[in-house]
Amino acid sequence: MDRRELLNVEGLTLTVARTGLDVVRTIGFSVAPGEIVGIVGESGSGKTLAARAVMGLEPPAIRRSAGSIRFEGREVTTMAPGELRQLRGARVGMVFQEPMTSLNPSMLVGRQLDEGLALHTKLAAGERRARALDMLARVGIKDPEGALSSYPHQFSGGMRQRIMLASAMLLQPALLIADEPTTALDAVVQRDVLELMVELTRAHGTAVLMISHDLAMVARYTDRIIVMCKGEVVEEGTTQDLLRQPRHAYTQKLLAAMPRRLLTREVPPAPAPAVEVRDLVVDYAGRQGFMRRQAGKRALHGIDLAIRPREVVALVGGSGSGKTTLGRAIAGLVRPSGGEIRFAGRPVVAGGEGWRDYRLNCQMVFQDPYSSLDPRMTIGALVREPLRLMPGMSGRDKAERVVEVLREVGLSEDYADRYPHELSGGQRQRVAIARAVVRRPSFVIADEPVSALDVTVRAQILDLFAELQHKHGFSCLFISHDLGVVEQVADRVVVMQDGRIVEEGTRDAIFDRPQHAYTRELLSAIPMLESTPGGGVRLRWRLDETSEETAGETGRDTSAAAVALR
Amino acid sequence: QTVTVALNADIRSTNPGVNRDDNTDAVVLHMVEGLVGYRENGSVAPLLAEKVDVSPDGRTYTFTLRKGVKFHNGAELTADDVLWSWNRYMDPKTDWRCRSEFDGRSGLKVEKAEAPDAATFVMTLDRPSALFLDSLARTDCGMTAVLHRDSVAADGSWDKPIGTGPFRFGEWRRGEYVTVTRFDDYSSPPGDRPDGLVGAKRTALAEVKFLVVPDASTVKAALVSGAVDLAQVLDSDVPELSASKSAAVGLYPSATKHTFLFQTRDPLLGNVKLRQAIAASIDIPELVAAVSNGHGKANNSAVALTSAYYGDVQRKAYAYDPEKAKQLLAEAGYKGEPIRIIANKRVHVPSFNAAVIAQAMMQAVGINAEIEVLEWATQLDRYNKGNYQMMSFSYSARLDPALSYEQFSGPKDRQPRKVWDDPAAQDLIEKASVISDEAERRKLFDQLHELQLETTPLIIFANGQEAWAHTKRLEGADPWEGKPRLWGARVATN
Amino acid sequence: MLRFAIRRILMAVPTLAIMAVAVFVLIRLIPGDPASLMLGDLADPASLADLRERLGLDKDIATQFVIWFGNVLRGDLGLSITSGQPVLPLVLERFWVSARIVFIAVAIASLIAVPAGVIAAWRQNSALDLALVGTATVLLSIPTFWLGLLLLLLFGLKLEWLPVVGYVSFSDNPTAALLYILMPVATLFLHEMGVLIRMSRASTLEVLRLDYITHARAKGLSERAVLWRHAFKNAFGPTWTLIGLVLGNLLGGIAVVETVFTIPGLGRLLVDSIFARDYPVIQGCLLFVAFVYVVVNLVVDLLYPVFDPRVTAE
Amino acid sequence: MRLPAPNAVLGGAIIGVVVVAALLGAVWTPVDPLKINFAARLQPPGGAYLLGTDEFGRDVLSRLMAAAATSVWISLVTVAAAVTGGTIIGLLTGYLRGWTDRILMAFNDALLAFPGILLALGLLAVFGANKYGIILALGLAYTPSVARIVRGTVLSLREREFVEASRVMGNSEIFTVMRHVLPNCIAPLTVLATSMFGWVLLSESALSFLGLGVPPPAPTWGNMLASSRSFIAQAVWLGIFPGLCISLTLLGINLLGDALRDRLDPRMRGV
Ligand SMILES: Nc1ncnc2c1ncn2[C@@H]1O[C@H](COP(=O)(O)OP(=O)(O)OP(=O)(O)O)[C@@H](O)[C@H]1O
Ligand SMILES: Nc1ncnc2c1ncn2[C@@H]1O[C@H](COP(=O)(O)OP(=O)(O)OP(=O)(O)O)[C@@H](O)[C@H]1O
Ligand SMILES: [Mg+2]
Ligand SMILES: [Mg+2]
Ligand code: NI
Repeated sequence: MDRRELLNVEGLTLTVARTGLDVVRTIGFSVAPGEIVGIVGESGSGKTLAARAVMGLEPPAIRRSAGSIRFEGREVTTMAPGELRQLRGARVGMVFQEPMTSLNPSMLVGRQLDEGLALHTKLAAGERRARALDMLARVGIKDPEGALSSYPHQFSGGMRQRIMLASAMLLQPALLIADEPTTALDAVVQRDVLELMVELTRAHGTAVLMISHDLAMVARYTDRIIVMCKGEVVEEGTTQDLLRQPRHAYTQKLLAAMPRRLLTREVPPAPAPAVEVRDLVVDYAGRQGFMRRQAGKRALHGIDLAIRPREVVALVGGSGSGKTTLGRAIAGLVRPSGGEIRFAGRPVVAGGEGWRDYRLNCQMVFQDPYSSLDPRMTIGALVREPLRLMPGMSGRDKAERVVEVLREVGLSEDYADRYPHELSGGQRQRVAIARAVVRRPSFVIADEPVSALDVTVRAQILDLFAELQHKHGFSCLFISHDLGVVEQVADRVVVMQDGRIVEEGTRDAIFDRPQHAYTRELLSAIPMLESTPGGGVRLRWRLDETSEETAGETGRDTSAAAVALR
Repeated sequence: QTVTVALNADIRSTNPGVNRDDNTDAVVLHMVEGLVGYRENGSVAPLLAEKVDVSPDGRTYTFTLRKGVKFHNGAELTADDVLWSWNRYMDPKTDWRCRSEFDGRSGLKVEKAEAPDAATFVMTLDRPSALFLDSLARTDCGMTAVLHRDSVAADGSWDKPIGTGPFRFGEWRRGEYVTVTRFDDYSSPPGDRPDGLVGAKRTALAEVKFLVVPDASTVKAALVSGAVDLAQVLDSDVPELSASKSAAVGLYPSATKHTFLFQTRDPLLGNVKLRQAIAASIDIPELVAAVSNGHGKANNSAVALTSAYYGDVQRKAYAYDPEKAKQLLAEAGYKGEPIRIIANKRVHVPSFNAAVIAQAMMQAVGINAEIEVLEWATQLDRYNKGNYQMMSFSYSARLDPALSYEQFSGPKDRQPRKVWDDPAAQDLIEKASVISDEAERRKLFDQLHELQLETTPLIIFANGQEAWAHTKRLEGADPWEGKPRLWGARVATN
Repeated sequence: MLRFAIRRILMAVPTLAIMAVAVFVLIRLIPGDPASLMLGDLADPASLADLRERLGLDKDIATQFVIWFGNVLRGDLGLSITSGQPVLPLVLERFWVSARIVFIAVAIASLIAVPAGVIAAWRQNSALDLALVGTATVLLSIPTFWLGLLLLLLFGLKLEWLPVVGYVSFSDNPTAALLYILMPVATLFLHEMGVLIRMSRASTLEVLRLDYITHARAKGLSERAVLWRHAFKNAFGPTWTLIGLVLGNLLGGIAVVETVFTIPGLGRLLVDSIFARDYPVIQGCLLFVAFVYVVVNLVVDLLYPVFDPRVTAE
Repeated sequence: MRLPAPNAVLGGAIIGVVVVAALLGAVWTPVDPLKINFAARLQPPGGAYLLGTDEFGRDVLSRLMAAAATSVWISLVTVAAAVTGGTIIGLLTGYLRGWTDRILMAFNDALLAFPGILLALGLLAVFGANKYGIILALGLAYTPSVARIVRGTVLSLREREFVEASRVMGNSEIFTVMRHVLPNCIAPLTVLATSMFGWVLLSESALSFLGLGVPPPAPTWGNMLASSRSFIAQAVWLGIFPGLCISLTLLGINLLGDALRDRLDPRMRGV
């Protein structure tokens, strides 16, 4: 290419220092100023590592064994630490894949935002604050003032991700590396955030290197796509061409695995619901600060919900609407301040009758897999742990079951000896799922279980869920932002907004005939991809059967259409 | 110019003979004086009294007061003050520790005390006693000091000592220091040099500060640096301090007794042969040399080396004879049963070191000796209860030999702390307490020593030998009986 | 906050009650008799009996306890057996002497050791790290009675910079007072530094492995900002607890240093009283120390959420 | 495979030497460590007595060797006892909170405020002045500190999601604590345990200083150090050698502790 390139990676090879295993092999790609480039690919294919290497932030266990990374003409790999710091934050911003663990738990959000600004700009404190507030508002935080003086753990997963995004975009870097920037965002916010990103790139010529599994999003917003598989770049091309006519077998497989709505399943009638929630109210206590006490917050305002055996109920809704809170309340991790939770017809009381049955049969996949995995345990041990309480299972059986489950979630048994920090985001998520289903529980609360997975693995996981449901009759509360996934797996859909259920109905009812305005807004915020006969895909808007576009006409200039749709 | 003396602990009070220990006595006796006091050789001499007359029946003591003696507040000393002081001591409310010596509970009883005129004080006893004046002079009784009645507050509680001593009370900062200042109107007893607590006591020093320095190593450093002028030091520090440019060391004998006690009621040590075997197994001169850094002298008698009664008989000692020890052990039928020596680690007493050496010597002849180190209070408790086999123990000074023997002799049934429970010995001691004649007494003490060597209820191995160091600018501050005496001292002008 | 603090202080009541009973029973289990200690080996049985009666030691333990505890409830800690002084003012006076030294020493030690530990962790396995860890270890293994004496010989005798013995109270002469407490403070501070360095290093190592540190670096923050702003606060928790512990421990435990440097502090009072079996003073001292402990720990707990907001004080 | 970490090698070497010396000292020493020889008091190092002699003319080297076993044993057992006890209390109080916390902490704080000397005096009075009395006294004195540190760490760990995950799995609280909370307390615990090793050696020394230590004449580094103090000017080696033994042992233990901690932390593998 003859354009002056912003970032140019050549022959980059990353090796695990201890084992000498190459996890990224001689990859090369480039990003031009102002360009939005998407990286898609298999989970664990080295996307995150490659992106981190660009900033010189590969984990200590990973060594760069070959290759060059040039940013604005300068070699990053040999840069002096001081120079590198000038670059980080100011010229290259990064949004990490795990927002939960990427924010400093003991520092006010306001300070974390302010820090970069203070370092790289000469703005006065007041101005910096104004900017931070503005940015928080733009990423969709409702109470920016309050957010500044809160700690990360007081936010929902999606909100934290938005804060991360705000923190990176505040500095208007020349290159923004976004590693799964929107996985935990609801459709509306996701659209707003992406629009914002696009707007920024326009205004400041910011280039974006976006790593994502959300093909619809990649299709809609990127100029170019790089496809990675097993540590290598297998295909690269403009978004239009690549989506219309994928050449590499892996790309084809990826595009073919788009979620689709299946036939409505019969949920056999059952005498009693598996899980029942009545008038559930959850309050978060205010923080006991040293000098002041912050007001508490009501996260759930009287929720009624019943999940029948064998039923998959999807919980969708705005980020921060209380989905995780509801899940955690059912799992017994937050104490409700009102209402009742019943499992298998019995009220859930610690130590009460049926408690043990409930504990053994109600499992949860946490929204943030990394922090829910004990960092000192191997994957094998983590997955095996729930089997401890399985009566009458021999050691051999357990070992076999572990291997079996790992395979079911798409991890080979080699991973059993690894530790969580040695895995990619998607791999961790699969470990979390494996751990939740290894005991074949009758009820699973899955909080964003597939957000970090590429489409092929996701399809495999969803098949697994379907199979479990079929074989073991399990029911599931499936919390997700990904409407495509919801459409595929859910029997029934519950829509939440601000701690309340606003609409509830069968999948078809919700997707085809949404009643509530908020539901409609959610459904129409983001397009979906549809496979085309030629092996490619095209974008399609929900609730709008008429406006069919081909992928070729997508790209960044279609944003006007999206705006018009609102 | 202030002279600083280091004390290893704070004084307990300024109230003579009431709440006291050795440090307290040392400080208080700079300020107060009694009718009589000890001489260097342990005999008693008049102090505030000019003379003491004893009636022929030995029951009436007439004290004639010296003239012109003034209290620190300027008041003249009269017999009335003596009577007032005596009555105060005999009042149970005062808690005078020596009251029982005079109210009949321990035998002797003062029946009457009167002040017929301003210069005469008369006391009448219920029986004659050789030890009456001794008891009055005892330092732990606060010398039965004569105090001005303003020493106590209106409600009868103790305020501060207004006495007749060469120094007057200055300031007491608890835990830190006490100061005393020169009493310019002091009238000294006759003599050309200090003699025990009597003799010339006129002082040249304007102020003395008794500074509490608990740690011996700090004391040493302070002496070298000149921050402290006078202090008792460890024997082990003597060579180093002697070599130092700024300090000098003197060794001062005292009448304290360093001993190994035996529990004669112990099934094992009840056997006199075994006790004799132990005595024969210990090379006492060597042990004494070792624990005193080569300066001490062995003494196996309860009569102190410094005493007027110390003579040829007292010189008789145990013979170091390992072979005989082994033979005695065999005769005693000793079969290697453990013998536990209790010791403590207080500074300035050789308890622990003596025990270590004795243990080694005893082991050398085949005695299975063990050491148990106890903290002092615990050891004292065991001592008082008689609960031990063998104990490395030091007795406080008792200057009169009769009192010295009395310290460890007596019926165990009534007083378990007593070591030597032998009616014969008891008899001799009793006699020595009544008879005043010196030659008679000497005979009694000789008999006692022979008896003690033979039955070996305890091994007395040495008297105290205290090392005191002073800076070279301070001269003539010679301590006596473990107590610094600053009245004889002066600051050298070079 | 205030209500919480008061509640916590009230929660100290059981601690103090346990303490009261335990101390009372324990010190009477230890052989030794204050009366015979006061009278020494010269005491005769009659005066011993007198004294024991006057001190109330002739009553049985339960009665003694009831009397003492009743008085304590009325705010009367009794009189010292050895000096006859009222216990409470005595303890308070000595406490301030010790507290000043301990607080200064611990403050300086924390100010130096905690950053040193953070830096050692940051440069793990470098020569600097080894040097710091080595120093910490050596400091840890010198007993205070040795270290104090060494300082005394060096600064007091060799260099003659500082006074060898004595103590001047702050109210008399602040500058002189400072000179006199310099060495004790230095002794304590050197001694406590070792463990603080190591604790701070260990917890910083732990934190430096976390994601948000990488994120902070990605913002372009200098290593310094990463260390101090991000790592330090999160790593400070255990060290903070330790500082509280050290503070509490020292308040009752600087007897050795006080002995070496002739400082009339609480530690010496306590040890002297223990050796003299001065029961009322021991009991008073320990009740007071326990109370101070509770307060120190309360402050530690109250401040803990500042370092880790996820932990609530309650 | 990979070479062991340099700190592990160095620490291992030091501890190896100490262990060998201790084992050897139990069966053979150059001179009888208890043999008193007044002719050879306070001999400086070198010559017939490699490390000099003490105030009783006993051979310092032999005493150091004989002391190694006693000192190390006392410290090991004490630290093990305090760490075990303290960890259990700390885990219980930090994890369960509520009334368990309050009651145990009331006891803990009371014990914490107890000065070591008094505790030692009391227990030694009850058990007699022997090794086990000392171990018990020091162990009891250090337990509450461990408890407090562990409790502090547990307080922040119990808010972590992987602990919640364990609860959801149906694991009992005890199991959760043992499996997930405890291993993550390792870092502060290793520091505390290794530091405590030093404290115990020094406390034993301070107790000897007060005459409450291991019954003499059996040597320990602590009582050698304590009694050397009076000779600091004349015979400084008397303090230096036992001090060095303590320092080196501590250094070795610290290095090993660090290495162990890194080994136990998978995140440090291969860095
Ligand atoms: N610290 C590490 N030590 C060893 N292996 C590692 C480490 N970090 C990552 N890996 C391995 O490197 C490979 C690439 O990881 P990376 O995080 O780049 O994947 P990714 O493409 O971002 O995947 P995902 O989409 O699941 O996030 C994975 O197989 C992972 O297991
Ligand atoms: N520990 C907490 N303390 C205070 N407030 C909290 C806490 N956890 C969550 N909240 C608040 O409760 C609300 C609901 O949070 P929750 O995590 O249930 O949202 P969510 O629906 O899962 O969102 P997301 O999709 O972004 O994960 C949010 O406004 C959040 O700020
Ligand atoms: Mg990734
Ligand atoms: Mg959530
Ligand atoms: Ni002289």
